[in-house]
Amino acid sequence: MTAIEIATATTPTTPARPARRRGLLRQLIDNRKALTGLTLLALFALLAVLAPVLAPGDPSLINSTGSRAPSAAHWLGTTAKGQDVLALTLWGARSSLFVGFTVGLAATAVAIVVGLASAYFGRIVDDALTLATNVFLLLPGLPLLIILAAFLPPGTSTVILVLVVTGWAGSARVLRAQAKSIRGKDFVAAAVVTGERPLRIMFREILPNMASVVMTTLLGCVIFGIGAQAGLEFLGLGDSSVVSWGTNLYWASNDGALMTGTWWAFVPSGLCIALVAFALALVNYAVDEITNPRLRSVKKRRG
Amino acid sequence: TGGSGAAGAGDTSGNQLLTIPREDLATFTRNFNPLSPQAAPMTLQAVYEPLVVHSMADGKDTPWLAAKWEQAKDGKSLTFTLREGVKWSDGQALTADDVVYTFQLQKKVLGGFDYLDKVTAVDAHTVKFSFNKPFSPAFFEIGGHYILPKHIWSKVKDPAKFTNPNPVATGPYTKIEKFQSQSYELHKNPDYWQPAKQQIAGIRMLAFSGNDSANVAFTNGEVDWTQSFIPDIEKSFVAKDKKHNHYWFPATGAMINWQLNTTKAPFNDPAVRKALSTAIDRDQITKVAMNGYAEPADCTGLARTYDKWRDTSLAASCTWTKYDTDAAAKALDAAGYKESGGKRLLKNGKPFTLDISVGSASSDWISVANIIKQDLAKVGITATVKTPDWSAVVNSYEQGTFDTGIVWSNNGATPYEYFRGVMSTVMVKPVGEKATENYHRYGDKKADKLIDGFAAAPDEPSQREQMNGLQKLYDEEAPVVPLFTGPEWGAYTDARFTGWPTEKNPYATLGNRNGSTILVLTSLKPVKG
Amino acid sequence: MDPVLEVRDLRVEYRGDGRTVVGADDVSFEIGAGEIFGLAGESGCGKSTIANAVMRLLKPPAEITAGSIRFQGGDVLALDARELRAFRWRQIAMVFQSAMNSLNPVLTIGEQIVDIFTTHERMKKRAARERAGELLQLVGIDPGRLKAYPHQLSGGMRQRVVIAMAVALRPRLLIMDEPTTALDVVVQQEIMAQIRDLQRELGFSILFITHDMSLMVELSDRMGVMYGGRIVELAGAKELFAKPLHPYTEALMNAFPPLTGPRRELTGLFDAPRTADSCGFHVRCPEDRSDCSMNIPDLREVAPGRWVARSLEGASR
Amino acid sequence: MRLILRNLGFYLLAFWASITLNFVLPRFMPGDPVSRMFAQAQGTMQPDQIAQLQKLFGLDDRPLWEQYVSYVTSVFTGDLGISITRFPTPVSDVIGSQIGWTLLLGGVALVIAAVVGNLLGIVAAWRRGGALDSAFPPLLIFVGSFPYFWLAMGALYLFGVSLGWFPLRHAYDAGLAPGFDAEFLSNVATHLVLPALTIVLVSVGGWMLGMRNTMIATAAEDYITMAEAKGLSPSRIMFRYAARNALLPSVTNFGMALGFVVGGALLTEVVFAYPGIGYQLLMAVQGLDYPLMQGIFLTITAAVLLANFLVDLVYVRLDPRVRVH
Amino acid sequence: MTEPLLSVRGLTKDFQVGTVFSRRRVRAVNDVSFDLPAGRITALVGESGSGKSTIARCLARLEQPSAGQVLLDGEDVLRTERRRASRAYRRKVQMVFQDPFGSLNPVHRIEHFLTRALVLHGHPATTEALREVMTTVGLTEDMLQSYPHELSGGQRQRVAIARALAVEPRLILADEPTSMLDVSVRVGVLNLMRRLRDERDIAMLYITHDLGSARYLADTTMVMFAGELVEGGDALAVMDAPAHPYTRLLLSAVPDPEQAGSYDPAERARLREEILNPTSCPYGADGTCSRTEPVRHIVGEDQGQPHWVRCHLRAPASDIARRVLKATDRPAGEATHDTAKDTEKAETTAA
Ligand SMILES: Nc1ncnc2c1ncn2[C@@H]1O[C@H](COP(=O)(O)OP(=O)(O)OP(=O)(O)O)[C@@H](O)[C@H]1O
Ligand SMILES: Nc1ncnc2c1ncn2[C@@H]1O[C@H](COP(=O)(O)OP(=O)(O)OP(=O)(O)O)[C@@H](O)[C@H]1O
Ligand SMILES: [Mg+2]
Ligand SMILES: [Mg+2]
Repeated sequence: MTAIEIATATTPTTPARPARRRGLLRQLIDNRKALTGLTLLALFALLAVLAPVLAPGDPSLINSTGSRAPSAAHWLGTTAKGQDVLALTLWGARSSLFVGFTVGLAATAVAIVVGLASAYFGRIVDDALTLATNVFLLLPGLPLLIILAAFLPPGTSTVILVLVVTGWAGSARVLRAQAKSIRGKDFVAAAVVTGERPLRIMFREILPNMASVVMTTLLGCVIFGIGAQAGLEFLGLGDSSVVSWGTNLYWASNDGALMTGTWWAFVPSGLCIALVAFALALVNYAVDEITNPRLRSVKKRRG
Repeated sequence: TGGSGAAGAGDTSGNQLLTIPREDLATFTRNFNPLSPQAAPMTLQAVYEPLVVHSMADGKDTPWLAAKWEQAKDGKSLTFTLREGVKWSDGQALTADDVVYTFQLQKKVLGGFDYLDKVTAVDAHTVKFSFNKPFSPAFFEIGGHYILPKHIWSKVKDPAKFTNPNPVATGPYTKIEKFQSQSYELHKNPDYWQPAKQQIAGIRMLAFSGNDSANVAFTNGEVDWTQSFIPDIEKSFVAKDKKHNHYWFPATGAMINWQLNTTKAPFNDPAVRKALSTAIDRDQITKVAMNGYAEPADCTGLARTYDKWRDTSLAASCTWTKYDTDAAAKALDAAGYKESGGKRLLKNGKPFTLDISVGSASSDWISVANIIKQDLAKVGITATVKTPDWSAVVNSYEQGTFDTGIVWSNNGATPYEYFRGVMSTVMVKPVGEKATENYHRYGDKKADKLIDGFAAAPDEPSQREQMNGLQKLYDEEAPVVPLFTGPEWGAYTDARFTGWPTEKNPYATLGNRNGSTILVLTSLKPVKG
Repeated sequence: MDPVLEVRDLRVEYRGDGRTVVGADDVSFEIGAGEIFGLAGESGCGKSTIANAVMRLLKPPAEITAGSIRFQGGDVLALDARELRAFRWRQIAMVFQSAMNSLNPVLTIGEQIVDIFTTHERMKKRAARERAGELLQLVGIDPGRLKAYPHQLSGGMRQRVVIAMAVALRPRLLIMDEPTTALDVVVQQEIMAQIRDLQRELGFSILFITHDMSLMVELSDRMGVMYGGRIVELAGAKELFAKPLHPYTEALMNAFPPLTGPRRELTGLFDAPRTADSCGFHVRCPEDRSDCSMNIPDLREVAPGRWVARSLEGASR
Repeated sequence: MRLILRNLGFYLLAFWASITLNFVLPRFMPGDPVSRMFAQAQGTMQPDQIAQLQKLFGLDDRPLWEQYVSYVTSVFTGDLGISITRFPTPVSDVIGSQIGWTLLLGGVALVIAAVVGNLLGIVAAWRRGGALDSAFPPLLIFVGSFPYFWLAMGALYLFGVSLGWFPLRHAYDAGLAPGFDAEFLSNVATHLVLPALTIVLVSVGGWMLGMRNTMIATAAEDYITMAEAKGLSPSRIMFRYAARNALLPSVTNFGMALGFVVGGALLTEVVFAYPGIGYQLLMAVQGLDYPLMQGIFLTITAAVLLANFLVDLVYVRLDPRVRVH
Repeated sequence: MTEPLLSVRGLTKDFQVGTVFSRRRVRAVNDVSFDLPAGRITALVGESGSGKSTIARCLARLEQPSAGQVLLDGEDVLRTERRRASRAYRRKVQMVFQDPFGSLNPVHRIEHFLTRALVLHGHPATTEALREVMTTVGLTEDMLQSYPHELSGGQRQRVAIARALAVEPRLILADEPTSMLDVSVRVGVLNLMRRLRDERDIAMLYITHDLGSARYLADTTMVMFAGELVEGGDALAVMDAPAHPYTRLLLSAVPDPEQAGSYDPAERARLREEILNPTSCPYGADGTCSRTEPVRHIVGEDQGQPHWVRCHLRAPASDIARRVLKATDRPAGEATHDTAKDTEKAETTAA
């Protein structure tokens, strides 16, 4: 039964409001797409955390039992170097998720600061930051990544740094646009008139209103981080002594996994990347739907 | 394999082209200048020819543009007599002047040949090379050097930057056809001096963006002869067509060493170097990391590659290249590096740790390093594998700032270059000064004497004597930790061409970028019908 | 004379997930030929809902759950998609609240006018353009501006373009949903004058929606006052202005400070939210009328042509 | 026109920023190309050749600012120097022979992805909740979640090696003479299928969802309601009114996507041995071939900037609102 | 009369529009002078785009005036506090915005707005203090815990007023505080403002385009047109005896049910013509001009206030005026003007 409510003059239902009435998180849990995505993510996070417990042995242990097909002993088989694919995949989740989320958080943080400063101070600050943003946005990402990755010492921190450097601009643009529209709202002017300081206005008045956009760009950055890390590592520009999904694919390709028919060395890591990215994308679209109720899937009415 | 469209596939008309992939060149540039380090493939194999062809496979020297040669008794000069009737592909005859000009040009543009005093044309077909010291390795360097036509190159303004798009040369395949960025063809030189050996219609080069794509083409039967690294070749290649697909990986390349920076403690202690060497499992390394394509080294440093020079009795008696974790642990204990709580300690009480640097591009060596790391852990040593870009690695080698690293060694027809590279004091540079070889900075005056003695030795028995001395010294000091031989990879399909070098008929290696490649090109016959 | 539009017991619901909002409840009125009928009321009382229902423009989650809409005797709710397309604009045209948003920003106004003729009259492009020029002239805009994009026109001109489009096919009924709220007073007055002129010339009926009582009284012949989805009073405009019967109407009239005469304290309405179990109005009532029960009562005819939603007791006072 | 001038100013500034970045970056890289080449040769080169090669390449050891000045001037005169890894070919020749293929691959993939994605998005938004709208977005997001190279390798082995439907490599068959004849063009087209397909598969979902969401937002605009009220036919409303407006963000995205396509093309080029500057760049980086690296990076940047500028011009044509402002 | 609380002299504001590459200036307010005395409501009426909000924002120091003086208690704050307003200034001058939906940050509770206003200006944010502010504006204490979206428009505007009041300011700038409110609640807010003036002796600048409410609420009314003040004086006097053709044009446009159909196109056209192309000065003959500053004529006096009007002969920055009036224009001849061209012209004048 649906409750009947009478049209009320004094509380018009503006679409943006319900998001705040119940927390974004609660609504995400109620959304089927988001639930699928969050469950998948939680599962991967759990696997990553528990990798030392779950993984059958040291993933990097090289021995001569190479290229075994999946079996009871090795659920996902072994690589050409005798490494257990299941162990590699589980341990790979750690690095990939860690890099992905660190990149996401760091790039979003940079983007927030740039976006807010740009929108709040306007004028020259805005012009300069917008120029910088657009330059970074237009610079071809992967080529820049390759150049940067090649000249910095390898290692997870380099990969993260490089991805943050090349990944923040897109988010900054989106966040700036959003922050600028909020900057123009009267409540910001009201805060100024009340006597609030700029930093407080930026972070306490403007930022909380961008929660969903921040969330969306954050998820986007994480997807970018995971994908770009894999791309870099696949090209051999990552740190090949780290176990991650990207390096797993790099080694698989190096060992000619597809050519020798050792598909099991190649498929799991790629699938994991796709699943995590898919999960993040699902949550992302769910956030879109929640903040923009028009996007919600139309339900077929019964009777 | 439809749609792949490679004309070579399945073609047995007799006019099929010998198709060779280059996995390291995604695209070609039309540059057939042999002075250029990036000359298009086959410039030095099918286009230009040397005086003598040396085969690393059987160690034989085949007279080529030179019909015969003679070394002076004092070892200070070398005289080549050119073959009669050799013509450049524009019809002009090859003369001694061409040879003289070639070496002048080489010295002018690229330098080198410090020992070479002068080159003189004794007559139209005789060239004499005079040295400033007795130097027997010169024969291989000079004999293997390509020869350029003077009448063409003397007119070129800037030979270093000349791209030589239509080369005039003496080789069997000098006509460049259908040059495109990813493929080109070399057709017959109509004036070749041994037309009977031009049995194949021509060569087609294909460009690939890496091992993967080249190997796909190869295992698919679309190319004839590859030198790229093919993982698990039995399964991925031979099994596809047992009848036609073959490979042969003779150990001819230089030794791959694990070098320890001897300016740093504890690597300055030969006992430590030997103990570390004993701790690593070379069988595992060659089998797993190197796909079984390489052979484990022994403590002469000459295994397989230089079997001819190897002191087999020494090799049989020494043990520090045999895998034995317990012995290694004991040796370390004895040298004063005690174990405590599963971790080995340095003499100063700090944990025994080391870095192994390998360039990021060398995935196989990274695996080698990882296995070393695994093995060292068993004796309580913590190793860290560092894989920055090769340029950074080489930089740390050159400056002497590295701990340990996996490194190639100098290659030559004799072990002369190898020992000079790992033991001579001449090449040792202090830390911080750029070294171009002997990165591990080990030098021994005794070695210098033996090395010089080898270069000046007038005949083989006396050379052998010096060589044995060097091996003994090597065994005592372990200047580097030899790991395995660098194999010369090569695989082919004889569906379209026959006459390949094999283990039974090792007239050349199966490499298609070295000096003996010309022997293969002049031995292959197309399959007809 | 038969009414042009006849709305009977119309009920529209907005069905969201979990809750349903009644946009219009039991609304009945009719509009005669050539008549200007005004619909007034505060924001959210359901004015646009009715307008959209008449045009059959309601989209999910809105749904007409009861009542009928008859246009010149025909049942509007029974039209199928094709009939509906032919019905719209030719029979009833509509001017929306904001001219800025009701013109496609990327097409010239000419193209947008021409669209009407090519769709409904199967006219050739050239002829249609000529007609479009004439239309613009009708509302006092130079035909040369056919090539202008909406943003190149001032707000007043845009609204005039929309009006010109609305009368393009000479419909029998013109719905105007707050056609001047976004405009300045001066412009507003000009537009209203324009509408009056056009109406005199073309003779269509108008359903005029606004919350500006003064404007409405000035323009309409008859008007209804809406509150919470219901019509609470229905009468001739002048009568209603002179003597509002429903307390809400009275309060609404009282909310506009006059431009002449001495200053006099206005009371306005008390703003308290409505709840599900009360019309919310009893707290707003200037006098104690809480006896009218918790909900808005049905309309009753208290005099010929005068309807008011009030309990009997209230009426007798 | 103001807008265009303003944008031109921005693009010039951006170009300057990127050439400067381009100048600075490689100079921070450790090592030099010759040692690099030496390391890669792994023992087949003699150490004394290092000095010779350094002499040959004439490596620059002037002060940085002098190098910068001459670098900037040479950029504007189109002289990008001589490639080191392909010595003595001029960088402009190396790029010139490759860029066409990258443009072809990237361009075709981008256009197909954008057109197909936008069309799907339009239809999905218009038929909310229909089969297309419910099945396609999740499917395409999923496919789009795979890394480029992973899909590329999968496609290569499935459609190329196992099924043999498409060629495995290169832009056209070896030995075929390039020309504008049917044979050559169709050959090029068949070679393009797999590489382009992977890029399209990865990117089409984003286009579709973007378009779908803007379409849905647009569909709620008053002018759409007005168009409906005018009694226009649904297809006319969908394309002329809704899609025409919803397309505008896509146009901007199109420019932005170019940069990403170059990246995607790079990974694809590696897998399919497709000629192009993306892969060339990787090689240049690995060979520390500064001139080539700079040249390629510059070319890509210039191309992306130029394309964005063109997109701006198109945008100005499509959206009358930005014309005067 | 006592010294005014705030005096504005020659205030001018140009806006820079466009980016670095194509900056141009648009003049929004041109040489405006007026006084705001304590305990009085001064109404500023005029059409959209005439520059009313710009004046308010300049006084609230949200925009930096391009020229002119703002004297608060006789001190020129633009000189002493060049870049940003000091806390002390903010404490004296507060602002209420047009849109109560936009001026309250949706993520905060009502309590937050009031607490911040109190705390920032050194008042303790005690429960009593909060309660007092709430009751002053006619709200109940339990609403402190609500979010803005849970309140009605009128209630929200009351919160906005409460926030301004919490600071205990001496001047409140109210920029169309009722125009976004529903008809039914407007009067309530107006009455609240009136009460505050009477009880707290606060000066108010009431900006509106609703002439009726200005008449209802204000002591003094100023009419603004195209960035300039054209007429001012006692609120009733200005409405009852408008002297400037623009004021008359504005008044004639207000719908009046009492005189339905009073619209007279001919009269309008005449007024507009008079605004744009003034030919004669109605007051010139009797020498009023000499009594005032060159552009202001005193035409009368009411309640001790001069009723002045701007010289008819000097149409305010006539191109801007044309642009503003254009929106209201009907004659086809006028309409052929290209908007862009006109805008450009107006800008050149401004610059
Ligand atoms: N799409 C919708 N979903 C849910 N409720 C809606 C929707 N559209 C309108 N309503 C509700 O229906 C009621 C009537 O809305 P309507 O738009 O008809 O009011 P209105 O009188 O036109 O108001 P205004 O003067 O603000 O235009 C309102 O209470 C509103 O909340
Ligand atoms: N930030 C700004 N940048 C550029 N121009 C501006 C800006 N703010 C206002 N203007 C211009 O200044 C003029 C005056 O604007 P203002 O907002 O003060 O008018 P207003 O009288 O308050 O109008 P309304 O009644 O619509 O609120 C307008 O022409 C406007 O376009
Ligand atoms: Mg409405
Ligand atoms: Mg304003």
